[in-house]
Parts: sequence; structure tokens; C-alpha cells
Amino acid sequence: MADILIYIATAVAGVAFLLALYRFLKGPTAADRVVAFDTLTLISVVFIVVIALGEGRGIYLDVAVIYALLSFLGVIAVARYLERGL
Amino acid sequence: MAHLAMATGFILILIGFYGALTNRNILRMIVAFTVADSGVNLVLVAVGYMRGRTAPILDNTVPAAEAAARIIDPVPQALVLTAIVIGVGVTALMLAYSYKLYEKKRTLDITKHTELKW
Amino acid sequence: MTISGIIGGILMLCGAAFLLLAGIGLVRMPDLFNRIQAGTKATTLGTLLTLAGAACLRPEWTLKLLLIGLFILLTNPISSQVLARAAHRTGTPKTAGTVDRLADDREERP
Amino acid sequence: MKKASAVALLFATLIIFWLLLNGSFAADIVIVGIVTAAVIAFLFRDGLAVFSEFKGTPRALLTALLYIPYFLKELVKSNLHIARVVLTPSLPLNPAIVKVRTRLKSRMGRLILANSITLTPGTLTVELDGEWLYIHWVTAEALDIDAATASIVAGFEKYLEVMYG
Amino acid sequence: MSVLFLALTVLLAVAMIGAAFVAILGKSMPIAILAAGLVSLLASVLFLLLASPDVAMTEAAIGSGLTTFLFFFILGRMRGGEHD
Amino acid sequence: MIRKFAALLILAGIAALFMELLFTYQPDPELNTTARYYADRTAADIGAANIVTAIVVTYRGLDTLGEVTVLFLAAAIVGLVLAQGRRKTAKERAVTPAGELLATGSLFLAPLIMLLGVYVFVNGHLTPGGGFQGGAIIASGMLLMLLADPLKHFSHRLIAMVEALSGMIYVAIGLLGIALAGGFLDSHILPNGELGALFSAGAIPLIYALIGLKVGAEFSAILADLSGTEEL
Repeated sequence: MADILIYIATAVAGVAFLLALYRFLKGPTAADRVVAFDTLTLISVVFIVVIALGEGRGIYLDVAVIYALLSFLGVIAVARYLERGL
Repeated sequence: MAHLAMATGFILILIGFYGALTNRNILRMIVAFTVADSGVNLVLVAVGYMRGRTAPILDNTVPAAEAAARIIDPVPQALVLTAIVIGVGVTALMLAYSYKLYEKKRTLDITKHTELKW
Repeated sequence: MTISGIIGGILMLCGAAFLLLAGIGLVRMPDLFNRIQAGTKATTLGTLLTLAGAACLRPEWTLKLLLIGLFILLTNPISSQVLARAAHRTGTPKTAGTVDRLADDREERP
Repeated sequence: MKKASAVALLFATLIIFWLLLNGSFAADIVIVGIVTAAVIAFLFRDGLAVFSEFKGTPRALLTALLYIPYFLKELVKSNLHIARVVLTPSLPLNPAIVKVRTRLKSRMGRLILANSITLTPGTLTVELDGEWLYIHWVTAEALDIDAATASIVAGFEKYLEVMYG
Repeated sequence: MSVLFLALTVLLAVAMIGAAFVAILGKSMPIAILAAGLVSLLASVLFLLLASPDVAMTEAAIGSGLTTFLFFFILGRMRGGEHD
Repeated sequence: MIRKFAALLILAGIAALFMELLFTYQPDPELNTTARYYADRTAADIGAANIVTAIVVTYRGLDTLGEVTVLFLAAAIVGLVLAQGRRKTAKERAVTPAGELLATGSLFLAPLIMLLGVYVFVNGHLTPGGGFQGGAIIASGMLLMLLADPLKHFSHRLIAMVEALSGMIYVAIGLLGIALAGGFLDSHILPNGELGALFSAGAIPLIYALIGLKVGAEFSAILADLSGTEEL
């Protein structure tokens, strides 16, 4: 039962991933793509949690911590580049 | 799954090579190089994967006694770990040189840098 | 099948629904600032709910999941603020009819 | 004196995060954590004024505890709001960037205020300039400063003023 | 769970190839760099699917994180060269 | 045009090679002998839970020393190339200052990121991660401070000192391995301990922590060099 719910949840998150990917590929401005990038990385965190649940290994969650951190730094780096502050 | 990941890696290598061969901007060539780099790493890790096995880290779900039957090949992983770290060193070096080239000629177009052409 | 398993699954499903909402918002919203709104809020709550669901399914992972949630809660708003500020400074187009007090103030005292 | 308390507070924060990360109280973990936190707190000893701004009074601690459920409630409310906007076929938008005033003086208090505003119904902090906040509002209801302040900032400020002042 | 993992692999592969095309053919330089970073970041989820958390963490922290930042630092110094 | 055509021709050749490789590839059903050796012996011999770490630090420790050296050379050459011919009085660049929110947030977050880096390299033998990842995360913490204040100057002396000290102690531990245990970089100079504890696996946590500090200092040096260049 819980397994089926996880399947459905991942499928829904996958649709969200595709929508954000569409925004990333289409644009139109650089900042739009950065927002899509941020969303994609956060959905990837959800994927990592699902993978950890599927394999049953808690140590995979360390990767998710690093992920949450790096999406933040990447977005800030691009934003500072755009406003000429780097 | 291993075949799929390997195919993705090969496609990434091809895309990266295409970009490196056709672009004239030096920075874009370096970007293409990093894409190809990711592809190579993907292929190497896919070689080590075995269906139905788990990561080579022992804990209470994978006790040491049955490790050999449960884990995947750790050697390609150690190899790729090295490759990634060296990759960033190489990229930093290429970027520093591109900065120097830009300082000399104020352009990143590779066809304008003709001193070493033959 | 345990109760906590079902609760966890339902929480994960709710989280995924909010992520989907973020995706729809990203595609449908007309300009950048509205997209950031949809992106930030919905993904934050969606990820938090998914983490809570995973914590229900595997109670022994709760501490790590809590930490991931805390990190996201701390960092995500800052990054969207910085991005919104940069976008506003570079003059990203806004939807027609947006009242913009910040641009008015910038013009007065540059 | 103020600097010492800031360093001590940073040290305590780092220790708490270290124990959360490791999830264990074993002796070796605690020893390594204390050494690491001490070294990092020493390296960052300058420019730590933001850490000593939290008022350590019991009333502030209680308010901090009350703030968490209030914030979560607002977060859920904001998502339902966004859901309503996004899922309506005609997209009922009325976007505006409004200007509001905050009474908070401390930097940490303003950071938490701005973060909270970003995560709550339909509002996003774009710029912070002294006591003025510029906020993007998806469905703007009021454009003048006082009305917007009352509807966006007042709810959080009530709590944060006790905590940070 | 293996069906789920296979579906995730397909999803990630599609996203990576799309991002790689943006990195090679995209018009503006920062977008190309960001897309290359996205390729690395998604590759690290794929590494996790291939049961290699060590490599996944390295790729996320070094391949995607530091490399992208280095690019942006250098690009910030040579804004004129962006469109050559 | 002809350039693109030639590129596509070369790529078609490589693609044919790749297709051949892909379609004839058969995954091994069992671990090969090397991998089996590592899988069977690591827990008893080295005492590290993470077998990749055991390979990187102990079984192939000399290669890792070489890798760290390559990274050091890369950082040194980047510094040399960028410093060459730089004018003495570099004028301060005109940059947009960071907003107050980012400045406050970075004061709060940078120590946490550093702590995370230390966690990653100290636990390298138990969980995924290790010296290289931890070093990169520490450098990311430096990067956050640079993003909040682009004109910040890091103390080059401190970075160089951390780098040199950790490198020297790393080699000294390797030499100690010759004297006290089986060979260069042997981890048995300290007791193996209990599998899964923080202080276990002999000298691996110590070696990985030193590698982490060294790599972090090297990456930070590269970042500081790049950020100190003039805008062209």
C-alpha cells in the first residue's frame, strides 16, 4: 500500500520535473532558467529520498544534504553574475 | 539500467565532442569539454554496476560477512572519484589560460589566435 | 500494512502534488517574479512534506531528514530574494499593468 | 563582552548541528564536534554581531516556540493561495511591487522577517533598504504604505519584535 | 522498485541530453554554463541510482558545484568575450 | 560549413565504435577477483565500512598522494599564470554590493557549511564522502563569503600554511607507516577499533581529514586567485 503511494508520488514529481525542464529549455530570460534550475534541484532532492527509501539505505541521505546546499550556492552565483556583483 | 546509463554517457560524450569541434569560442569549448567529462564518468560507473546489488558501504543492512554477494564493484568508483577531482583541476587550468589569452587579444575567438598555427 | 506507512505515503503524495503545482506555476505564470513566487513557495512546502512522509516511513532517519528540511527552509528564501533583486536590477520585463514602487524610487534618487 | 557571547552562541549552534548530523552522543563524536566547533567559531570570531542579537529572555524563547506553528500555518496558507491562482483558468493576477516599513532594527530579525514574507501568501521580498522593504505581491490588495504594512508585515513583526527587537 | 528506478533513469537521461544540447547550442554564455552544471547535477542522481553514493557526492560537490563557480568567476572578468 | 561536416564525420566514426561497445557489453554476473578481494578483506583488514574509502586511502594510497600532488600543481600553476604581469596597484573593481539579506545570511550560513564539510571528511570511512568532497564543501563556504563580499581578501598566508602543514603531516604519517606497520601509508599505525565507530579503521580518519584540509586549501587558493584578477 505504502509502496503504491510512493510510486504515484514519484510519478507526480516526475511530471513536475518535466514541466520545470520545459521552462529550463524554453527560457525566455536567463533568470527564468535559473528559477527552473532551482526547482529541478529541489525535485532531485525528492528523487534522492525516494531512491534511499527504495534501496533501504539511510546513508544516501548525506547526498541530499549536499544537494540542498549546492542548489542555493548555484542560484546565488548566477544571480550575482547577472547583477554584475561577482 | 546499466546499458541505459552507458548509452546516455556515450551520447553525452558525442554531444561534448561535437560542441568542442564546432564552437569557436574558447569558453564554450571548455563547457563542451566538461559535458564530455560527465559522460565519460557515467560510462565508467555504469561498467561497475550489477543488477540487484547495492552500494559498497557496510552497515547493518549489509553485514561484512555477506558483502561479496551484496555489493557492486568498488574499483570503478574509486577510479571515477580520482577522475572527477583531476577534471576540476584541468578545467581551472584551462580557464586561467583562457583568461590570459583574452588579456592579450581581447577576444575569445580561437581563429584569431594564430601564433601557433601551422 | 501499518498506519504510519499509509500516513507517510499520503504525506509524500501531498508533497508531490505541491511540486506539481510548482511545475504548473512555472509554465503558466506570465512573468519572472510570479514564477519565482510559484517556484519558491510550492517547492519548499512540497519538499518538506515529502521529507515528513519519508520520516513516517522510516522513523530512524528522522534526524537527517529534519536537517535537510531545515537547510532548505533556511536557504531557499534567501536564494529567491537574491535572484529577484538581480532580476529587478537588470530590468527583467514585468507583466503589463504592474505597479512598481521600487523602480519609481530608484528613478527619484539613483 | 558582547563578542564573547556571540562566539559562545555560534559555538552552541554548531554543536547542535553537529549532533543532528551525526545523530549520536558517543564520546568520540562529541569530542571531535567540540574541537571542530571551537576552531570554526575562532576562525569566524570577527563580524559575528548578528549572533548576539537574540534576546535570551524566557519570554523571547517562548515567543520563538510560538512562532514556529504560526509560520507553518502561514506557509500552508500561502501554498493554497498559490494553488488557487495557478489552477484558475483565467489566472487572476494583479501583480505589484509595494513598499512597506518595518520597525525591526536588528539584522537577524530583518533577515527572518524577509524570509518569512517570502514564504507566505503571495508575497516575495525584492529589496531591503534600511527600514523599507520592497515586496512583490501577486494579488495586490492595497498599494499605499500603511495598508500594505498592516496586511503583510504586522503579523510577523509582533513575534519578531519580542525575539530580536 | 526496479520499475520505478528504470523510469527515473529514463527521465534523468532525457533531461541530461536536453540540458547538454542547451550547453552546446544555447545562445547566451551563462545559460550554457548553467546547463553544463545541470548535466553534472543530474548525473549525480544517476550515479546514486547506479548505487555509487561516493561518486554521486563527488560529482555534486566538485563536478557541478566548484566547476560552475569557476566558470562564473572567469566569465565575470571577461564580459566582452561572451559573444565572440 | 566544412568544419561542421568534418566534425560530424569524425563523430560518426566514434559513434560506430561506441555502438559496438554498447551492444557487445555484458555485465559480469559475479564480482571479479580484485573486487572480491576488497569486498571480503576490507572489514577485517582495514576496519573501514566504506570500501571505496579503503581503496582510495589505503590499498591505493600512493595514487591518492599523486592525485593530491596533481591538484597542488594545478592550483600553483593557476596562481602563477594569473599573477604573471599583474600591475602592482590594481584598482578596486566597481561591483554591485550584495544586499543586506545575503550579507546577513552568509554570516549565518558560512560556518554551517564549513561544519558540514568537516562532517563529510571526518566520516569518510563510514558514510559516502571523504577528503575530496569535504574539501570542496569547505571551499564552497569560502565561496559564499566571496559572493556576499566580492572584494574580500582572504589571508593567503593562512591558506598556504594550512596546505603545507596538512601535506607535510600526511607524508609524515605515510613514513610512520613504514616504520611501525607494513609500508608507506599503511593505516595500521593506530588500532583498527570497532567497525562503524568514528575512531576506527586505523589512521584512515586522520589521513582523510588531512587530505580534506589540503584539498580545501587548494580549492580556496584557486578561488581566491580567480576572484583577485582584474576585470578586462
